[in-house]
This record gives sequence, C-alpha cells and structure tokens, in this order.
Amino acid sequence: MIGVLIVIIFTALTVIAFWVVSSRDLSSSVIYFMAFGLGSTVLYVLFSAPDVALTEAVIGAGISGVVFLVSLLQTQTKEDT
Amino acid sequence: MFNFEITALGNMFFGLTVLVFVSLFFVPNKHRSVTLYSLLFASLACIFYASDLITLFIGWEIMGWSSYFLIAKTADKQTLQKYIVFNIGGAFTLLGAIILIYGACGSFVYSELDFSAVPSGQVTAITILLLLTLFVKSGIMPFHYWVVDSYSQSNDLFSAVLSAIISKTGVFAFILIFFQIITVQYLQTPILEVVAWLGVLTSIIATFKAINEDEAKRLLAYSSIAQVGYIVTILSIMGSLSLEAALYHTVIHTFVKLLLFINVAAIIYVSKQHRFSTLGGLLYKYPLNFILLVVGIISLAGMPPLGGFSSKFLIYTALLEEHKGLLLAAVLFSSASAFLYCYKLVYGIYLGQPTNPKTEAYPRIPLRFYVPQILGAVILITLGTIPGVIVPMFNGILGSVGFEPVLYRGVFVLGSDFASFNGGVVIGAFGLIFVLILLFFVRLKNRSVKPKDRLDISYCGEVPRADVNLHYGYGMGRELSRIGLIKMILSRSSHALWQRVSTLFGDLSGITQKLYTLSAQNMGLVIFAFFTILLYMGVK
Amino acid sequence: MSLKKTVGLKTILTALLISFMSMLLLGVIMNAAYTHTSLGYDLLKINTISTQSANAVTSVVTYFRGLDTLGEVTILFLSIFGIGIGIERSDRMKTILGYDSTLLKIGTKVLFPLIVLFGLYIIAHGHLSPGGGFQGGVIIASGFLLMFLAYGDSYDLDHKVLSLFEALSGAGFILVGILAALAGGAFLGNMLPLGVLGKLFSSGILPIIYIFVGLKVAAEITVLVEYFIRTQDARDA
Amino acid sequence: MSLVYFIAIPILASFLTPFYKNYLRFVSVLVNILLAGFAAFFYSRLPLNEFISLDSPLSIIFILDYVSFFFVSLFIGVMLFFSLYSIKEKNNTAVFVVTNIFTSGALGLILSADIFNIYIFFEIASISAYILTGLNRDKVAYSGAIKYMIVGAVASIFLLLGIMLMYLNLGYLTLSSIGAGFHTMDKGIQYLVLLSLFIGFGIKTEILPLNFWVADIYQATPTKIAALFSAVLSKAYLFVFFHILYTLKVDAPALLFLTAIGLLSFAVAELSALRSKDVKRIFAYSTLGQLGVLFLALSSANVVVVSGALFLILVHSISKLMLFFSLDLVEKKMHSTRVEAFAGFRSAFLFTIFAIGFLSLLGIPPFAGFIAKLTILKGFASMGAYGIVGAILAISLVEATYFFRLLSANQRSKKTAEIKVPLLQKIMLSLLALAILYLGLFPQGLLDFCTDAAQTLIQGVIHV
Repeated sequence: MIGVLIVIIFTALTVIAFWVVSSRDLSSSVIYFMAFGLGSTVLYVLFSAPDVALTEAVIGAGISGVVFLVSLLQTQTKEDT
Repeated sequence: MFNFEITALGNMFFGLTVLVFVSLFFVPNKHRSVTLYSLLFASLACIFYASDLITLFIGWEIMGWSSYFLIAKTADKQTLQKYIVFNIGGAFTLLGAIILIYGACGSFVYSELDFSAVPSGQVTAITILLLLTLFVKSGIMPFHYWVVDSYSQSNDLFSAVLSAIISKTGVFAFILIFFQIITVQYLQTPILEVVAWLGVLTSIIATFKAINEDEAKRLLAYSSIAQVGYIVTILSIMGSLSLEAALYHTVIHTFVKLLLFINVAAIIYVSKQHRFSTLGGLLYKYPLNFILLVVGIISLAGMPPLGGFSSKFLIYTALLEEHKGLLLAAVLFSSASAFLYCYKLVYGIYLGQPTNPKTEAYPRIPLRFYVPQILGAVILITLGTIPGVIVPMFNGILGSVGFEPVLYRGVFVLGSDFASFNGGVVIGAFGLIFVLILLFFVRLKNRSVKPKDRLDISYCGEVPRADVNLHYGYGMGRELSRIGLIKMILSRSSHALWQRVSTLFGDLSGITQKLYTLSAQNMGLVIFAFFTILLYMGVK
Repeated sequence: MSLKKTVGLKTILTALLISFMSMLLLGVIMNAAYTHTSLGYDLLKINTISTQSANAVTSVVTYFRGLDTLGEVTILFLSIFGIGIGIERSDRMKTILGYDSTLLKIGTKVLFPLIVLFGLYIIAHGHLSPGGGFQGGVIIASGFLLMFLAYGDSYDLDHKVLSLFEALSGAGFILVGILAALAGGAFLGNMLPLGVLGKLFSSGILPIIYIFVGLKVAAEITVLVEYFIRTQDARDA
Repeated sequence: MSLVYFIAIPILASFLTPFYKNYLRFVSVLVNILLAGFAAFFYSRLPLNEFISLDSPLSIIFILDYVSFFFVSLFIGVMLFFSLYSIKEKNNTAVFVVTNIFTSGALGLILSADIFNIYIFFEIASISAYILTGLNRDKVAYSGAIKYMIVGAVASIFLLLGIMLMYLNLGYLTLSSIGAGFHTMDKGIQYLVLLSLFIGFGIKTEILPLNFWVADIYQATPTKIAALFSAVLSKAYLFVFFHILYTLKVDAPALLFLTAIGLLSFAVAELSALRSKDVKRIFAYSTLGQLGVLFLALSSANVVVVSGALFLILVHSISKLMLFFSLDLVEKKMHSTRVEAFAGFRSAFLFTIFAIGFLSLLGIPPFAGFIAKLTILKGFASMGAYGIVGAILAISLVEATYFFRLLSANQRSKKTAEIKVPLLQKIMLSLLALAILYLGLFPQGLLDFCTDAAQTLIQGVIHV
C-alpha cells in the first residue's frame, strides 16, 4: 500500500520537477517548486524521516518560496521600468 | 650559512675592489647611494672570500640586484629590463649548477667537493651551466646584449665599477670553479675549445663594434667586452702560464678601465657631451686629462712601455707555448684592430678642431676626478716597468690552485722559459725615443702659426660658417664597413634574436591570460569537462 | 522560433557532457561493492546510555556532532550577514508583498501566537519528538513572515531586540560548550544529569543547546525575511 | 584547555557584535592575541589530539601536531597582523565580523581530523570569503562575489561527493580510520574519491585548470582582503588537501600527476602575469604561481622538499601581506591599481617594501624566499629530479621579468603623487620586511621546525 503511494508521489514529483524547469513564467515556476517541496515532505514522512520532513515543510515549501517570489517581484519591476 | 675563507685568489680580487672603490670615493657624483654601494662592496667581499657555493651565490645575487638599483637611477626601462633578465637568468643558471653539484657531491663547501665519482655527463651539464653564468656576467657573445646599454646608461661613476670590477667577477668565478673546484682532468676539452673561440670571437666583434661607435662610454663598454673576451680565451687554455696571463690582464684591465671611464666621465662632467661628434679639440683645454688618457689607451692597446704590453706579452707567449696558432692569430687581429678605437678615443675627444663654440666656456675639471686616474696611471706604468712587483702574488695564486709557479728572474724581467722581456730596458728605450720626438716637436712649434679661433683655418681659402662641424674624429672607422666581413659584423646584432624571444613570451602571455577571463558559466563547464575527462581516463 | 535559437550549441554540448559524466559516475558507483556503514549503528548503540534522548537525530545533531551544528549556525549567520551587506538599507523601506485586508489581519493576529507557540514546542521537545531547534526556529520565523504579509509597513519589528536575541542565543550556544569544557568534560560535553528517557527535563545539555539553536535560527530567518520583504522600492529609486 | 577555543572564541566575538559594535576592531585584536596565547600554551604540549563532546573515536577529533601547529600559528599571526594593521578603521565593522569567522574557519580546517567537520569549516571559510569579496559594495565587487560563489559551490559539491563516497564505503568519518581503510575500497571508487577531492580542493587551492576565476576575484576584492586570501585561505585548503592525501597514502602516479599539474600551473600563471596591466592582477598571478610551486613541492613526499615548501608558505604569506597592504596604500592615493598608477607614486619607503617583497618572492638572497627555494631545490636534487629544478628556475626568470618591470616602471616614470605612509602602517610593514630579512639570514631554527612538520605531514594522520 505504502509502496504504491511512494511510486505515485515519485511520479508526481518527477512531473512537477519538469514543470519547475520548463515553465515559461518564473512565478509559476516558484509555485511548482513549492509544490515539489510539499511532495517531498510527504515522501520523507513515508521514509520515516520526520525531522527532515519538518525542515522541508517549513523551508522548502514555505520560506524559500517566499524569498524567491519576492526576489522575482523586485527584478521584474526593475525590468519593466 | 655564510662561510668564508681567506685565499690568495680572493685577496687579489678583493684588493682590486678596495683600490677601485676607495679611489672612486673621491669622484663627485650626484647619484651616490651609500647603502647600495656598501651592499655592493659587501657582496663582492662575499663572492671573493666565500668558502662554499651558497655564500658565493648569495654574494652573486646581492651584487646583481644592488647594481640594478644603482643603474636604475639613470638608465631607461628597456636597459633595466635587459640588465635584470640577463643577470637574474645568469644567477639562476648558477643556482642550477650549484644544485646539480649538490646533487652530485652532496655538499656545497669547496673543499668537500669531489668530482671523481660523478658521471661525465653531469659534469658537462654543470660546466655548461656555470659557463653560461660567467658568459652573462662577463658579456661574452651572444650574452652581451645587456652590457653595452647598461654600461653606457648607468651613471659615470658606476660604469667604472661595472667595467673594472663587476665584469671581473665572471673571471674570478671561472678561475675559482674550473681551476680549483672542478679540476682540469674532469673537464671536457671540446667545451674548452668552444669557450676559447667564443672568447676570441667576442673580442673581434666587440672591437669592430667599438670602432664604429660614436658614444664614448659605449665605445669603452665594447672595449670592455673585447678585453674580457681575451681573458676568457686565455683562461680556457688551462695552463699555468695562461692563468698567470689572465690574472695579469685582469689587473691591467681593471685599472685601464678605471682610468678611462673616469677620464671620460670628467669630460662628460665638464662638457655635458658624451658623443665624439660633439666633442673634440680639448687637448689644450685639459692637457693633464689628455696625458692620463694616453697612458690608459697605450695600456689598453697593449703597446710596449706600459702595463698592457706585459699582459699581452704573456697572453701571446701562453698561446704560443700551447701551440694555438690559429687562436693567436685571431687574438693578434683583434688586438691590432683595437688600436683603431683607442685612437678614436684620443682623436674624438682631444684632437682636431673643437665642434662646439662653447668649448672655451667649459669649466675646469675638479681635482677629485684625478685621484682614480692617477692611481690607475701609476699602477699601469709600474706594472709595465717593474712586472716583478706583482708576479710573486700571481705565483702565490698559482700555487694555491696547484700549478707550477712561473719563473721569476728579478723585478724587471717578466716571462717564462719560453720567452721573456725586461721592463726596465723597454721603458728606457721608449723613454729615449719619446724625448727625441718631443724635442723635435718643440723645435717645430716655434715655426707654426697660432689660429685665432676654431674657425680660423689658415691654410684654406674659405671661412666656414659657425655651424659647420670641423671635427672628423667621430667618423673614424666608418670606411671599415666597406670590408665585407666587417660590414657583416657591424650590420648584424643580437637585438633581433632577443627581441623575437621577448615577443614570443609576450604572445604566450596574451594567450594564457585569456584563460583567466572566463565567465562563470564557462568556468563551470570547464570544471565539469575536466572532471569528466579525468574520470573517463581513470575508469577506462 | 528556430531550433538553433532555442537550443544553442553550447547547451547541447553541456547536456552531452553532463549526461556522459552522469553515466560515468553511475557506472563507478553502481559497480562498487559497499560495506555497511558502522558509525551510525555505533552511535545508535550508545545513544541511550550517553544522552537519554528519545530522538537519536537530536543527539547526533546537538551532542555527537555538536561542533558541526555550531558550524552550521555560523554559516547561517554568515550568509544572512552577507545578504545584509548586499542590500542597501535606507529610510524609504517598503513592504513589497503587503495585502491590505482586514480579514487577513485579524486571522493573522489569531494565528501568530499559535505559530510561535508551536515553534517553541518543536524546539523544546527536540530531544523527545521529531524536529528541534532548526525546524522550530524556522516555524517561528514563518509566523513573522505572516505578520509582514498581513500588516505590511504598519508592522514594526524592534531590531534591537532581534539582534540581541541573535547575539545572545549564538553566544549562549558557545558559552554552554565552553562551560562544559570548563566543568571538566569536553567542549559541548554533557555536564548535567541525564534524567529519565522521555521526560521533558532530561538528556542533560541537549535541550539547552537546541533552545539556543532555535532562537538563533528564528532570529536569523526573521531578519532574512525582513531583508527580502522590506526593501527600497525599485519604483522609487 | 581545549583546542576548540581556537574556533569558538572568534565566532563568539562575532556573534556578540551588537554589544560592542563600535569597538569590534579592538575586540578582534584581543581575540587574536588570546589565540596567539593559546598557541603559545600548546607549543610545549605538541603533539596532542582532542575529542569533542564525546570521549570516544565516534566523536569529532581535533589534532594539533607539528604541521598543524605551524599553520595555526601562521594564520593567527596573519590575522593578528591584519587586525592591528586596520585598527584605525572605525567604520568598517563588517570586515571584522567576517574576518573573525574567517579565522575560525581557517583554523578549523587545519585542526579538524574529521572529514565532515572539515567540510563544515570548508564552507565557513568559503562563505566568509565570498562575503569579503563583496565588501566594496559596488558592481565589480558583487559580480566578483557571485562568480566566486558559483565556483565555490561547484567545489563544495565535488568535495561533498568525495566525502559521501568515503563515508558510504568505510562507515567512519575520522581521517585516521579512513586512511587505514582507504585501500580496501573498490578501485573505481578510490579513483572517484581522489578525483572529487582533487576537483573540490583544486578549485580552492587555485590550481591550473581550475583557477581561472582567481584573477577576477582578486581584482574585485578589497586589496587588503586579497592579502588574506593569498596568505591564509589558499594555504589552509592546500594543507588540508595534502593532509588528506598523505593520510590516504595515495600511490606514486597520483602524486606525480599533482606534481605535473603544479608545474604547469606555475608556468601558466607566471606567463600570464608577464603582460598584465594591473598590479593587483599581477599579484594574483604571482600567488597562483607560488601555489603551483607549493603544490609541486608538497606532492613530492620528500621531507626536505616538503619542509622547504612549508618555509615557502610562511615566506609567501609574509611577502604577500606586505605587497598587498602596500598596494592598498598606493590604491588609496592613486585610485587605481593599474601599472601606470603604480609607476606614478613617489615614496621611498613603499618602494623599498615592494622591492623587498619582490626579491623575496623571487627567491633572491639574502631574503627568506631564497632559503625556501634553495631547500626545495636541494630536496629535488637529492631525489634526482633535475628537470623540475631546471623548470622552476626557468619559470622564476619569467617571474623576475615582470617584478622588475614594475620596479623599473616606478623608478623611471614621472611621479604624480607623493604618498605619506601613516606611522602605524610604516611600523607594521617594516616589521614584515625585517621578518623576511631575519628569516633569510637566520633560518635554521624555523627550518628545523619545518622539517619536523614535514615529517608529520608526510606520515599522515595515524592517531587512534
């Protein structure tokens, strides 16, 4: 049962990772990246590494996404003007 | 680290150094630096009294860079660059040779070096490296590239030091290393043959270059190269008489060049001119200087009564004794040609019509300029007349390097079983002839016409304009270039060769610099590529 | 758009290079015969005796390899300090991701203490349950992030207090280590009674270290978030 | 007394910055003096090792033997010098915050005998270096810092790969146990580990195919900081790399490869400097060249050569400190480090300092560089490697060319500005010059210590 879940998540992560790289719009790239973080959090939990999962949840899916978005926002405004 | 030993050879060279430095102390010069001169002096002492190779090398390098800073006060950038590349290069070959010797013998101390077990290939390598060093320091072709510019562009006082002492360190090291350390039996004779011919070729080429030269100090620089060329040639014979001849010529040349450089320096000091084409006719203005110059050039040319003759005599006899007829002929050729530039020196500066209208306004030469000149003149006259005063010293040196001393028969007689001459008789004869000629000219002078000024050419119909150069001494030797061989010598120069080397390195530098200006992405690529290549090589 | 424009030659070469390298690497790594790692097992074996911590990860992080953690905290400090150097500070700072919504403001006001409390819980129970100083610290910081997002410029953070927290927590970590060394043990060695496995007040020095780490991380990440979210507006400049 | 103080105290000083923001420069000096005191305290107790936090081989080990003591005292000396030299810079707190951590990173690299711990300190030192590069806060500095960061990240990745592979295979992290088990590993993995270490450390030790970033970074870095990179950072990485290599007991072909790479690096760097128009870049190239020599000497596995290399490390650090600090003074006055600017200043004192630095780097007596070069060459001669001797001497000639070109440019050009060196700077720089002269005239004591250190280095870590 868990094995199936792992396979599903792995497949999903691969797809998301591809989207992260290939997406034309950088902000959607960041969103995909955050989704990737969330997926890997689940994966870590399934691999019984709750410590890593917790870290990934907060940093990978949370703070780093915000930092990326903010940087993006700044550079974009500079490019527009 | 510093180990010293007092030796007869060191004493001789150090004695020369002391005499030169002390006499030069009197000469006025605005580029005097106490620190650098004392460093130079200390380094020379270090070289002459060293008892191991490292001490020798330390002295050698300190000499190199302290001279650099002394030259740098007046010379231009290119000259400095030449000086430093050649001298540091020479020092590094010396270091290479020292390291090779250490690898072969396991020691740096002279007395512990034993070459009996060293393979001959290694000895040859050591010999060649050492010879390169000496060639650079003494300015043997084709390593003379730095010499002329450095001699002529350094300040007048230091040119004398360079020519009189620093070029002799090469001679000293030659004697020390090849007569004392790597003793004769391990040396390869073909190498010595090459050295002998290089020396004599150097002297011939330099002699003709000197004849063609317009600048007084450059002429002297070429002359210095030529004279050291003789010394190297005669040293490579490796006999007891030849060593004696080399030592004798070293002493003579030291004082000749001291005298001549300071003499020219005095003229440059008062006239601010250093080309023959702007000098001339100074005979009546500076008669004492003229007489001293004559003493110098007579010795330089190796004409009989003065010291130069004694040393040349020894050189010729040494060559004859070893049956080196061809070498002797070459040395004679070059020695005879040397008369020409010697005469150019006299004519260009003192004889003929003065070219410069301001000649009359030149100040007197300060008396301090005469101290080294008179010292040199006295020694040269003494050595020509009474060679016996210095022969015991040379014999001591010969004894210390394990040679039979040359025969010593009274203070006036110089020579060996092979040939000899009596200095007293020679000077007596020449003195007599000189007095006779002088009397003749004194009688003649009463009947000559005194010119009003420099443009008064009494036997000529027209009166030249003030800007016409009436002095032709500077052009002397120009007609020589019509001779094919001499033309070839004069037109060729090693400049192009060294220039090409320099350009080559510059281009290489341009290429390698490109490596260091990559963008960050390309850097990453190169790193990954390098990793992949190595990985592939390793895994395969 | 032609293919040549989208994918340059360099890109293709790079792709080829990277794939070749990966193949080589995989080849080497797959072929190797691995032996069992034993440091992990050895540490697990002595974990209960030497630390009485229910979370072995915590004992590795704060005790067995406490020095590495100190290094990591230093790296965090350095990175954020470096970012601070790169960002120009002036009076015209603006929150560039602020949303002016009352609902959001009230919701955040309720959530913020809970988030901080949760973070503190994670930190304090580092030796008992998953998580610890790093995770808890970042959770606290995310609470502040929420406040920035909701309140924008009207939310004022006392920088003095923040830097004091930063300084004291970092120093506390090192001082605890030095105290342990002075008390006779090694640097960061255990000088306190170990207590009983599973109790909050157990495992000796471990929770103390984790509290310092947590506070340090919380302060650092908050500073980082503020650096990014409140900058001089590009449109003003 | 614990060895960790070497690392903990500078970090503590930086963490507590808010409490003495305006006096951090004094605190830095105090910290460095304290560290020097620790070093003096440990000198009589060499060699020793210490377990951190857990008294068992499972824990992190610090080792202070002769060779690491050599580096520790060298780095503390350099940092003390740096903090004293810049004690008058009131508005530059950031430098001291970072340099303190930089110190502990470099010292940690030297002391640690645990590969993962080494990685941590590797990162600390690297990140502080990135920040120091950007301290000028202008476009060039930021782009330099980012470039440095990218290249540094690649280095870290490779190092981590190597460490990971070793841990996977051997199960331990301490250097001594890795050294004991290294040859039991699969051949391919052994090769991969060595290669990863070489790439990781090769980038950081600025060795040939991996060093193209260096000149740009040095140019972007504030001049005084570049001195630290040249004197401390690269040396720390160099030591760790060879410490690990000798502990792993790599075979002769690998060492020969490193020798060749070192020689090539030396040649290419010196050639590049020949035509460079910027003095700071020239110094960077010269650093690269000297690192090449060090690489080639350290990989010889011969006690005499390695002791010469250690001596050279000391001499090179002193010379480069002197040169970069003097260049900093020139830069402040002339607002440029181009050769033309360098040619235009007038200051007999600075000229002397430059001359001494150059002569020492060239290995010309009576300065200390000569002793180092002589020892290295002597060692190679006793190994029979005359080709290397010849190559080193020939390439040194190229080095001489551009150093003397700089000197003659200054001596023979029109002077546009007179530089007045402040008293403090004058004293500090003279001290360095005197140190070079002293070591050149009386090298024996230090040489003996270097020989001990070289033996320890070649032996590798054999504790526990």
